[in-house]
Amino acid sequence: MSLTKEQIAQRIAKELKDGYYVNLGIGIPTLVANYIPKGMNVVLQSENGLLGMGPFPYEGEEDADLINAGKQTITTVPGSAFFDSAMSFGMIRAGKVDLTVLGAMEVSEQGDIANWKIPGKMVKGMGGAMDLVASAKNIIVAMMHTNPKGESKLLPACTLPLTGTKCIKKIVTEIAVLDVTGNGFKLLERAPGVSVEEIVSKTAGKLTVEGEIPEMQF
Amino acid sequence: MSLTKEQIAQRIAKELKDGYYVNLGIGIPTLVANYIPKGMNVVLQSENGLLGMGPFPYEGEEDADLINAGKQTITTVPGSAFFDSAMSFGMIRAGKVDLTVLGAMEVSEQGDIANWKIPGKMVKGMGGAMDLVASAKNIIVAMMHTNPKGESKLLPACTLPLTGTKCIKKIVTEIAVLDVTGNGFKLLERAPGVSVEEIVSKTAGKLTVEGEIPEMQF
Amino acid sequence: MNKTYKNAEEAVADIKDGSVLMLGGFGLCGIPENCIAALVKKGPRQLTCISNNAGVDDFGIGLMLKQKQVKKMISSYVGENAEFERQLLSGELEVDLIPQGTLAERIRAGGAGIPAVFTPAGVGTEVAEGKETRVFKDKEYLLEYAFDADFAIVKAWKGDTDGNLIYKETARNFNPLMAMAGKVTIAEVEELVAPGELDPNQVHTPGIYVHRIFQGVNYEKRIEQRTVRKNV
Amino acid sequence: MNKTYKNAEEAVADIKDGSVLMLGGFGLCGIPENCIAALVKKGPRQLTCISNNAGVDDFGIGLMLKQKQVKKMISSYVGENAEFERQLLSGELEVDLIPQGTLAERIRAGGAGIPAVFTPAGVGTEVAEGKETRVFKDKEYLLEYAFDADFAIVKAWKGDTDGNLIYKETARNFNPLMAMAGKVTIAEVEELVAPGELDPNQVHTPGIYVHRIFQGVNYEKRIEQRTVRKNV
Repeated sequence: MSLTKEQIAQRIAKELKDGYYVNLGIGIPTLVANYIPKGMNVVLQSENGLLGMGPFPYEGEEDADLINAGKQTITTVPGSAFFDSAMSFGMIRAGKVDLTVLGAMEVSEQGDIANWKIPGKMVKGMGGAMDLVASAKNIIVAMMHTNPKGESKLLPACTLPLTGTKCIKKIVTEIAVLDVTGNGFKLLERAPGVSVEEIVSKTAGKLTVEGEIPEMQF
Repeated sequence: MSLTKEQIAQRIAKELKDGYYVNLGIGIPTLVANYIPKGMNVVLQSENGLLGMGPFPYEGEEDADLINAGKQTITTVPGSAFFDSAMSFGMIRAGKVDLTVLGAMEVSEQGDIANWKIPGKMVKGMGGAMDLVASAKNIIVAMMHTNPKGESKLLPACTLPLTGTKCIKKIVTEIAVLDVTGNGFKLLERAPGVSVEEIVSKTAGKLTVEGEIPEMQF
Repeated sequence: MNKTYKNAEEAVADIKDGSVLMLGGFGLCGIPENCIAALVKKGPRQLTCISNNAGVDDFGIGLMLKQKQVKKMISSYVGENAEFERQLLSGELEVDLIPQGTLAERIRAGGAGIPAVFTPAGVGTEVAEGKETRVFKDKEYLLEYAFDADFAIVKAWKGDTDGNLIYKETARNFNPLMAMAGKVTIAEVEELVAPGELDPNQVHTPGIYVHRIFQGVNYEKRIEQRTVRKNV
Repeated sequence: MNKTYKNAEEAVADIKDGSVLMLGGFGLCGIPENCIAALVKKGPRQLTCISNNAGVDDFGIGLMLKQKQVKKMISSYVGENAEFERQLLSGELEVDLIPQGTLAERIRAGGAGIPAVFTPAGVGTEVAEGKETRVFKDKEYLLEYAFDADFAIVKAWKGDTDGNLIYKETARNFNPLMAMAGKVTIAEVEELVAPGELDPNQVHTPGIYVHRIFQGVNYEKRIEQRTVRKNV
C-alpha cells in the first residue's frame, strides 16, 4: 500500500540524527518536522534567516515579522537565532546544514534534480533551491514516484530544466526508499505491501535490486 | 616657521565637513580628532570594528574590550555601532568612508604611497593600510616633508615598497599643503613664515607653483 | 548631518524614471511599505527592481507592477503575483531570476566593495549559460558580479537619527545587505529614536550606510500564509 | 547534541602537531585566553596560526611563539613582539602578511562557501606578486582565495549551550568570521547560559557554526595601550 504524504515524512524523519541542522523544503518536507523523535535535538533552518524554527503559532499569536521560507507564520524555539540572507546562504554554501529535504519533479539516475521550471508554464523562480542543491552534502528528495500522468519521475536523465547536477543522495517516495549511487538508483526499502515489481515498473532510470528488499519500518 | 604636529592636525581638520565619516591613522592623523570644529558632526571609524569613536576614557574607566585600531583604550559617542572586521573593511572598500588620513614614509608625484616596510628592517605588516589606500576616495597624508636625514619624502617615485598606487590626493606637512595632480605635486599653501623657496628645495618630485602661495590660516 | 526625513514622500522625491532600486523584504515580510506607497503615488516608471520577490497583486511591489512602473525585476521567486505573470507573458516586463543565495551574495558583494565572487549555485543549469566557470578544489563555480543600486530602500524595526538600524526577527532578510549596497540608502523604521538610545552592540546596520531615515506610519504588515495550530 | 565542554583543556585536547588554527582577536582584545593557555600547556607544535596579530612577548599568541609551537603566522600586523622578530630573522618562523581587510574577507569567504573573491588591496604592490589580477569597471583587483582552518578558536562575551554567541564591543573583530570558517569551531565565553536566555535577534554567531563551547575562567583581558584623559 502506498504511503501517505505524512508517512513519507515519517520515513524521512528516521534519517535524522541528534544534533542535526536541517533545512526542510516546502510541501512534504515541511511535514518531517512533525516526526522528529522525542528527545532528539534537531534544529530547523529556514533560509529566510532563522535557525531554531518552532511549530505554527497558536491562533491570535501570529507575528508578521516571523515567517518561514514558505511565507508561513511560525514560532521559534529556545536557542534560536536570526540572521540576514547572506549569512543564511553562507551557512548553506559552507556545508553547515547537515540534511536538506526537498521536493522534486524529476530525479535522474546521476542524481540530477529538476524542480523549478516547466517549459511553457509561468516560471516562478528557483528561490533558494539551486543554492541548496549546489552545496548541501546530504540531500533527500521527498516526492511521488510518478507524475499525475503516471510517468516515472526517476529517470535516466531529467527532461525538465535542471536545478542542480549530481547532488541527490537519497529518495523517499510513496512506494520506495532509494539511494542514488554511482551506478544509478538502488532500491533500499519498499512501502508495506508494495512489490518490488511495482517499483521496478515505475522506475524509468537504471535501478539495482539486490537481494531481499525489506519493507519500511515505522 | 614649521608647524608642530598638532598644527598639522589642526590644518587637516579644516578639510572636514559636516556628516563626514573619517578614518584616522596612527600618529599625527589621530590628533585630527582634537580639532573637529564645534558643532560639526564628524563620525570616526576605527577599522577594528567601531563607528563613533569618542575620546580616551577617564582614568579608571578603561575597558579592555573597547580599543581603537592603534590598540588604545577609547570610548564611544552616542550613535556608535560595533561590527566585525569583514563589515569594517567592507565599508572601507565600498567607499563609504568620506576621508582617510594617514602617515607616510614617502609619497610620489603620481600619488603612490609607501608607509609599511623598510627593506632590511623588521617587517611589522601592513595592517589595514593597503585596504584603506586601495579603496578610499579621499586620502590625505599627514607627514614631515623630509626624513630624519633631511631627504625629501615627496619624490618622483617611491624608493620603498609601495602600500598603494595613484591614491593620494592631498598632503599636509610641517611646511606645506599640496595637492597631487595628474601633473605632479601642486603647492597650495605654505606654513606661516616658510618661504616657497624652502618648500621647493625640500620637494624632490615635480612641483608646480602657480601665482601667490598663501600662508595657512588656522 | 541631517539624515532625518519627514516621511516617505520626501525620502523618495528624487527617484526618477529608469532608476535601479533595491527593495528589502522576503515575501511581504520586512518590506518598505511606506516607500512603496510613496513610489506608487509619485509614479516613476521604467524602474529596475532588485528584490527577492515581487509582492502580491495588491500589496508590496505588486502595487508598482499594477501601475506598470517596473521595467525589470531581478528576483529569486516571483510566484505569488498574477499581474506579474500577465505582464511577463505579454512582454511588458523583463525578469532576471537568480538563485536566492547568489542574489544575497551579489548584493552583499556590492555593499562590501567586492566586484565579483565565485558561487556554486546553478552550475550545470541554465543559470550558468554564458557565465564564466572555474574549478576550485574539484568543484565547479560560477563567476557572479556584484549588484549595486541607485537607491536601496529598506525597512527596519528601530532606527536612530544617525541611521543605525535594528531589524526584527525574520524581517531582517535582505534588508541589511541592500542597506550596504545603495548609492543612496533610504530606511523606513517603525520607531525612530535619538542617537544613544540603541545599544551599539546590537546595531545590525551601522549608520554609515544609511543616507535617509524616517519613521513610517500605518504599517499593515500583511501576512501571506497565516498558519496556526489550535489552542489547546 | 552536547557542545558543552568542561574547560579549555578538554576543548583543545585533539589539536595535533601541524594543525591549521584560526585565533580570534585584534591585538590582545577579544583573544581566546583560556584556549591559548591550554595549547601552551598541551604543546602541539608546527602550528599554522591565522590571526590578525601575533600577541605580545608574554601574552596571547606570543606565549605559543615563545614555546616554538608556531611554524607559520598568517597575519596583517605582527609588530608588537620581539620573540616573533627573533624567530623570523633566524628562519625558525614563516610569516605571511596579508592586508587586514583582505584577511577578513578571505576568512569570511571560507565561512560562506565562497572559494575566491576579488579585492583591490595590494594592487601594484609586492602583495600582488604572483597573483591573478582582473579589471572590473576600470579598476584593478586581485583574486584572493578563501581561508579555512582545522580549528577556529574564538572568544565571545556570552554564549548558550547551543553555541549561539554574542561579542562585546570591539572584542568582536575577527571572532565571528573565524567562527564561520572552522572545520571545528571552539568558543570560549565569559558567561555560558541556557538556550533561550539570549535574545535571538541579538545573536552575532548562530550556534550552527559552533561545535564546542565552554565558560572560560580568570580572564586577564590585558590592555596593550592604556590611554586615558585626566579626570576633570
